[in-house]
Amino acid sequence: MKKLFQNSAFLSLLIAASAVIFGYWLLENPRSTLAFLLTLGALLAAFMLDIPKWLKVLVGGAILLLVIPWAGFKNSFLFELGVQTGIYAAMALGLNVVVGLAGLLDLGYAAFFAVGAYTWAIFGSKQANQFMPWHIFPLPGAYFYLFMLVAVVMAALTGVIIGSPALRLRGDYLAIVTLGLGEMVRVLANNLDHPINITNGPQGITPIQRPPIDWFIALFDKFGIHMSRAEAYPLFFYFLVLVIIGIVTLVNIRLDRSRFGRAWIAIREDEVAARAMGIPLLPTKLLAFATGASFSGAMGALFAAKQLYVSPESFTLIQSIMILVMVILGGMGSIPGAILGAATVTILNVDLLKTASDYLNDLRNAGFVLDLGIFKYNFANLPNQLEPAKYERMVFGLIMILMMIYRPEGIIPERRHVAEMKEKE
Amino acid sequence: MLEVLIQLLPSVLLEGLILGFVYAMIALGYTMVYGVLELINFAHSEIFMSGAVAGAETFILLKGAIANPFILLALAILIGGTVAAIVAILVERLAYRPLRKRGTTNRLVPLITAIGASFFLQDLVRLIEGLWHNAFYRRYPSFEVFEATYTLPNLLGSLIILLTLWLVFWVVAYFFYWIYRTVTRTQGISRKASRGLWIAALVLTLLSAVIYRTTIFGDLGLTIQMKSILVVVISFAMLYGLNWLVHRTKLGIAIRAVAQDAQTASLMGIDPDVIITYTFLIGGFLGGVAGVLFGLLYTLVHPYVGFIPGIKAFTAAVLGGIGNITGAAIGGLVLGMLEMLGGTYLTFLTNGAMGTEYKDILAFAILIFILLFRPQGIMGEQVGEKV
Amino acid sequence: MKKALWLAVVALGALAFAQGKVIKIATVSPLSGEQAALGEMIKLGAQLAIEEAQPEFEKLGFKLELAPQDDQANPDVGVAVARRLVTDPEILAIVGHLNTGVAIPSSEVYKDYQLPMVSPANTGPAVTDRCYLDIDRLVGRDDVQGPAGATFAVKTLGAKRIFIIHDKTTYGQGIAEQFKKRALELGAQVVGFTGTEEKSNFQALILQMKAKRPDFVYFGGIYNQGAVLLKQMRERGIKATFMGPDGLDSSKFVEIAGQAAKGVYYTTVAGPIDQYPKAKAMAKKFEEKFGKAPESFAIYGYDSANVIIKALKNFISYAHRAPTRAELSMLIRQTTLEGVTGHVEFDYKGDRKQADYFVVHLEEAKYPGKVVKVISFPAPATKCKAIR
Amino acid sequence: MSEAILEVNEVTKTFGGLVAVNAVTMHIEKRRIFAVIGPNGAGKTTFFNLVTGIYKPDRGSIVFDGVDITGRDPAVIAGMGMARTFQNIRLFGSMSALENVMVARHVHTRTSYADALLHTPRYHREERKARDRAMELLAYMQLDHRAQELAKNLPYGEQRRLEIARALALEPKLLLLDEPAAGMNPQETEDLQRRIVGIRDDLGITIVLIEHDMKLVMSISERIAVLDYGKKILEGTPEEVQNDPRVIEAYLGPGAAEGVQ
Amino acid sequence: MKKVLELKDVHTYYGHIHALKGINLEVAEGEIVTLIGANGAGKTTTLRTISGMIHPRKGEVLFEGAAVTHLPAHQIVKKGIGHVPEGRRIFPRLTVEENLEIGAYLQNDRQEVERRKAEVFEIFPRLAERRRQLGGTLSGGEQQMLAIGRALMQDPRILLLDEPSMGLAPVLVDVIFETIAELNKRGKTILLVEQNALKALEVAHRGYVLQTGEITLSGPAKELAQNEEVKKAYLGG
Repeated sequence: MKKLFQNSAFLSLLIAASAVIFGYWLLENPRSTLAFLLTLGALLAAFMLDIPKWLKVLVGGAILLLVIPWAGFKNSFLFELGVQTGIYAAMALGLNVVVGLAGLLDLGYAAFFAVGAYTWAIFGSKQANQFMPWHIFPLPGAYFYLFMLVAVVMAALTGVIIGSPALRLRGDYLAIVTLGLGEMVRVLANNLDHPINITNGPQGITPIQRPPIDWFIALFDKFGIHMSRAEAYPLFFYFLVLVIIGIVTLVNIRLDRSRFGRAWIAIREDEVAARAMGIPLLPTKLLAFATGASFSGAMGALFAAKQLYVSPESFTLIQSIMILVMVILGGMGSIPGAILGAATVTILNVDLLKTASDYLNDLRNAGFVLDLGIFKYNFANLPNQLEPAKYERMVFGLIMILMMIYRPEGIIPERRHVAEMKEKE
Repeated sequence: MLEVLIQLLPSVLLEGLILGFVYAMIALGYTMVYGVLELINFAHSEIFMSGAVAGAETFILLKGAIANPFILLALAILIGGTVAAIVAILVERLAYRPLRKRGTTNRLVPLITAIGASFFLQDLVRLIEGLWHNAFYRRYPSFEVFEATYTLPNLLGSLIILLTLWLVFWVVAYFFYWIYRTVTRTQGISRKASRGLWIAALVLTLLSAVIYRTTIFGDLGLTIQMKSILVVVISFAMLYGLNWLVHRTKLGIAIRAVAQDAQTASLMGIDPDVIITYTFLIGGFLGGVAGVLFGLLYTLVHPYVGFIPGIKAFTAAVLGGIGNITGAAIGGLVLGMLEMLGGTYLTFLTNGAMGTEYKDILAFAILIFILLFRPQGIMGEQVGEKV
Repeated sequence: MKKALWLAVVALGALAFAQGKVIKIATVSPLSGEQAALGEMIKLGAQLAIEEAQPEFEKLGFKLELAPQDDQANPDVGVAVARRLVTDPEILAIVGHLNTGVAIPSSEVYKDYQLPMVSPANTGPAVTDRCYLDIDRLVGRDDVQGPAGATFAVKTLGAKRIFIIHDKTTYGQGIAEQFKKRALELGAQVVGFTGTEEKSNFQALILQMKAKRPDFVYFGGIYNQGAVLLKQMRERGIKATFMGPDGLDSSKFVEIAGQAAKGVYYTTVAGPIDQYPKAKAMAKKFEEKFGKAPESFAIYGYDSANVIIKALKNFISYAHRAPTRAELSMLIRQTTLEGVTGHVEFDYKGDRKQADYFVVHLEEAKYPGKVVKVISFPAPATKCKAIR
Repeated sequence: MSEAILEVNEVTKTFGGLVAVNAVTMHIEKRRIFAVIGPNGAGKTTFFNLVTGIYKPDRGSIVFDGVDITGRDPAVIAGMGMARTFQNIRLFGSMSALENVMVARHVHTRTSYADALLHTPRYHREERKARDRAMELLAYMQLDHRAQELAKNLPYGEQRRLEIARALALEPKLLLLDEPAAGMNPQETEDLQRRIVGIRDDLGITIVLIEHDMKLVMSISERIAVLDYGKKILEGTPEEVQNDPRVIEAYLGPGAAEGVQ
Repeated sequence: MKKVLELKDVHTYYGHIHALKGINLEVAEGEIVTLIGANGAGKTTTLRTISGMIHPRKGEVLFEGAAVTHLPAHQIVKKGIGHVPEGRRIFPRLTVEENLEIGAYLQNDRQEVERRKAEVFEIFPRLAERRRQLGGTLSGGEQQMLAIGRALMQDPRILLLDEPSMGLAPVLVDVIFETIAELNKRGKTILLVEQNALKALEVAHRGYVLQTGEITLSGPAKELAQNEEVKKAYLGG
């Protein structure tokens, strides 16, 4: 039996079959969480197991580009899941550079997300008129793509500004200082409505322009698929995110395999030895920090366009922690790990915990009575407080503790980290 | 405007002092654990919170049964401290010790665990409180005895103002003297010059006392509440007690020995694990008591109440020199006063452009500033990097 | 472990069996965290309305259900919940949210899916100023509530030196600014205007007050912060009159502030139960069912749900099928209801045509206080602010 | 006497009252094998740390290849051509042997950040160059068959060799070896001895080593400096050192000189 | 004579490094046994293995006939093995008196502690003078005295001394060795590790020579002092 599973041909067949079966099931039942998870499971299996590359591409392409968009038409929540997963995956990949590769614990990562989001939000809405002459704002939606680049630059700059003092500090101090600086960015966003109104303070900025998608709708029209704007945007963002994830992953891999990636790992492992090998400490760390920040900045701009509304409340410590959890869960330094971690946490947070809460509510509505003779319980009395969706912090906390104790190298460990984490003096 | 600033000064410093004592007590928990394990125990803010919540529950449960508020307070402190100590020990046992036993060299690992523990505890308390009372907030009841307000003599306020002015003038004078020395490239400071600075500052102080006599010697409205007095007295007693424990008892010496060199300490027959447990117990107890006092002062507590005071207390610990017990206490007091000064005066100084909302940022700014320019803190000693 | 699993399977099976043609109305409000007390009231009010209507719907061949959701008073969570709700075809309408800052981004989602939302609590002008067909609200607006409060403060109470504090949220800052504007127009002096996220230690603000010597303090925000601020102000001997908006309208306010609550004024868009003669019966049922007295937002939650229920009933009895969301949206906008909060009718933006604003005085430290003034005011006819 | 590559002048370093290195002066000529010996705690490793910039000297100056490097950043000094190994091996354990060596090619690789992202021809060229050079060095240290293995999984002797290979990747003019033979068995030590001489002869690199294995020191070094209590008590050829009573005293204790002789 | 301590074929590793390659040694009651050898030969590792700071992968450590091989350090101390570690490792921010008291951590009888303290002060009068001073402010020699005094506070059955003369001026070295002899006269069994071989062999009864983790020579101290191999072990001759 075990041998059978090591047989590549058998595995390929198995995965292809399960991808088809689960994919079909998802198409038939787009609202079934189980079908969705199993489809993703098939995708993951295709990636993880030892099967021919062309099959991996085929299965991945079919699921990501056909099955999920198709099912998404029937249940647009899948797009929401996909886009959120994508946004977080890109950020997790960015944080992966900082934490995973360079070994710098950054607890204020959401700050860069905020910088990116505000960059587009301010200029893609009327907000900029508040402090700029000309009254040409909001800029047309097509500028969005330009501003994604601007957001990248702004976030990287912020990374350098925050990093230059913070990165001089030792590891655990760095954590608490980045936490503080991240909080500072949020407080600034919340307070820069006076004396000059830049961020509109707690009121937030809305509405924000979205990139124009007439061409996108027209494109699908040609294939006989007609969509309204409201239908087209989720699909558009889904594809946009897929493209960005592709780029970001590529950047991650390329950096990892360049002299910069090696320098980061060297610094993470042994600062003294790295310096003795000619690697300048601060510039190299700053580079990691700015790189990570720029990923987050780009996704911030996308977030602003998707959400149409930006307010300081979206950029709190829990966001930073959530992204950290994704990196840890997937495996520090591991690129597929970061994506898997992002998917797991996002799906858990956005869907599974809430689905569980809904089941609880259904139980309550049904008034189901459990009768075990001695013990009788009416589910109608089930307290609200038990809803799992409320306890995301508990879930994250537990994930962090358990992972560190039992599997510090993560679900898909990076080759290099296994060695480091399992070390025993 | 200057008159307003002067007039508020004694009240600001007094409020800062009260707040500072609370910070000092929390800071001790951070500093003790750091001293022994070199770990920033992120979960300490939640240990503080569990103490605060447990104290509130004690008050609420026993309010009907026990009429005397002082006995009630004593019980709340005892129970709040104990609960916090138990939580602290459990965190150590379940989250930190397994890591220590595995012996990872990666410094991020225990830190991430600590953050996880902190988040876990927040929602655990929320779940318990939610199931128990369907409540998020717990309120500390008010008692007339505790709320009673006493007016302090104006003379005391005047004295505080004069002393502060003297100090401020001295700092300013010293600053200019320092620039002068830098420009003229002279080394060291002579005794005579030093005395001269003190006298110059004194003269300036007396001069301003004459100019602003009506303000300084006028009605300063310096009041203090019974509960604030209690907070100061209890925290002072606790800090003093801790000082005694750490310096005069065998356990205290053992704690310090483990903090300095755990391996050698084990050669003395000390089990480091036992000492670490004690450290968490003591730090947790103090944190819990701080939580009860915090609740008494500010009325409402809830599962997320620990975060901000936790960060501030950590700042205080770093300010005083992390790992140093006296330093933590001094750092707490200094931070409390700075925060009150910033929170109150910023509005006046920037004419409303920046206000109280920046006071938390002030704490972070102080933290970063210290870490960059004097990482060993006020009381700490420079430790050479091991290569 | 295994046994528990079996039980769960049985339970779910029972569920599946029980389902018929289901119509769900969702409530979205904070059920956990700092503002749960207000959010809970919205949910319970709507729950009562739905449970009352259930037998009637059963006769029509439908099972009416409540789907309570928790937005944690956080815009991100709110939007995420909204995205889930719109994809559940059984959910036909929303009662929610509590916080304006959450309602604005969430309603963008509802609008895209034409899912009707009836707000029992959002007072921010922007909620309806976008003129979405699917968004209606039962309560008044901050650009009336704030000025109404200011008028009362300056004209009736004679406030001269006013210190304004807000909680740095969309709602709190918004209403504080409306208050400030009117107060200045009426010739009062605003000696301080500041926002704070602080929840425990207000001494820095209180010392500023001591320096500025206000005779009137206005707090734009929610009870959990306001009550603590008030208590500490009184402890430090500041005797200025204290006033706030409907965020203070909760029994918890009095519970937290204790004796300090005595003498406080607040404006509210959801009047106390005793203001509504019809509410008596509802209040009694509510107390029987949930074991606590309904507070203002409960009756607004109740009425919000009832508007939806009435529209649903009308449609079903006429068309013998469940309406689509778009149909329901249109219908709700046209529905009139003699609810427990009075006559409900919406204008072109979705605002209630004639909303009531109350000034309440807590003569004793007891909730609810005495209504000292009722202003009935039509929603201002602001221009629609189109989004694209 | 040929030109000096490293001139250490009156360098002093104290740690909280303890003088670790006390006014040490040393001139090391090009293409020499120079050894620093002394009993435990004599300040040898501190001396290395001062030279490589990890510690800043309290007093004195260090001139490397004609440039004053006192107080410079270690990375800069390394970039100028000074490489070292560590007493307690400090490899990047979770990287492969090849990657370890490639890390030290950092300063010699001219890939810019943009090159790395866009995979320009320059990136490929430089990366290939770095890899080839690293493989060459691994082969030179007879580690090429271990290129893909994680550094920490190598046996001890190979780790020592890998550390030297890594140091050589910096293309140093001066190589500092801190107890390279520690923990090695006699065969390994002999092998090491040949390699050290080889590095000097093949690559023309000046070598300074700290070593306790006197057999090794005496057989390969051309000059030896003896440190005791942070002070240089002697410098000379192996014969001079071996027969100097001060050395015997430093090692075996006062009065030892007569006793043993 | 009764064997106090015995090592049987002890193999200890630091990670990949095979530091001790089958050490056999024994110490009888009342003896001073010295362990000499060059740097890195494994002397300190041997002591650390005995006191439980590192555990051997193979072999046994017997104390008074009972195996203590895998006990944690703090329990081995309880049995009666006192270890003065290399580099003295006194607690720098505890006073001299506190350093001594922590030495007697396991002794709960206050009077007994005072008695031992008095004895230590009698042996090292310098410590009595500086009892209130912080350990870190002492000179090297005083720190060594303190380290020995601290171990004596445990009243150990056997005292392990690791390089007590390291980094000390010659005058002080003499003092330390005199003290060692004095302690032995008072009945203490001592295992002494020294780089200063001749001095050590002067006071010791027996000696072992350690070279790269193996014992190459052993015998009465007087004979070892005359042995050419000893010199070779150090200078590579």
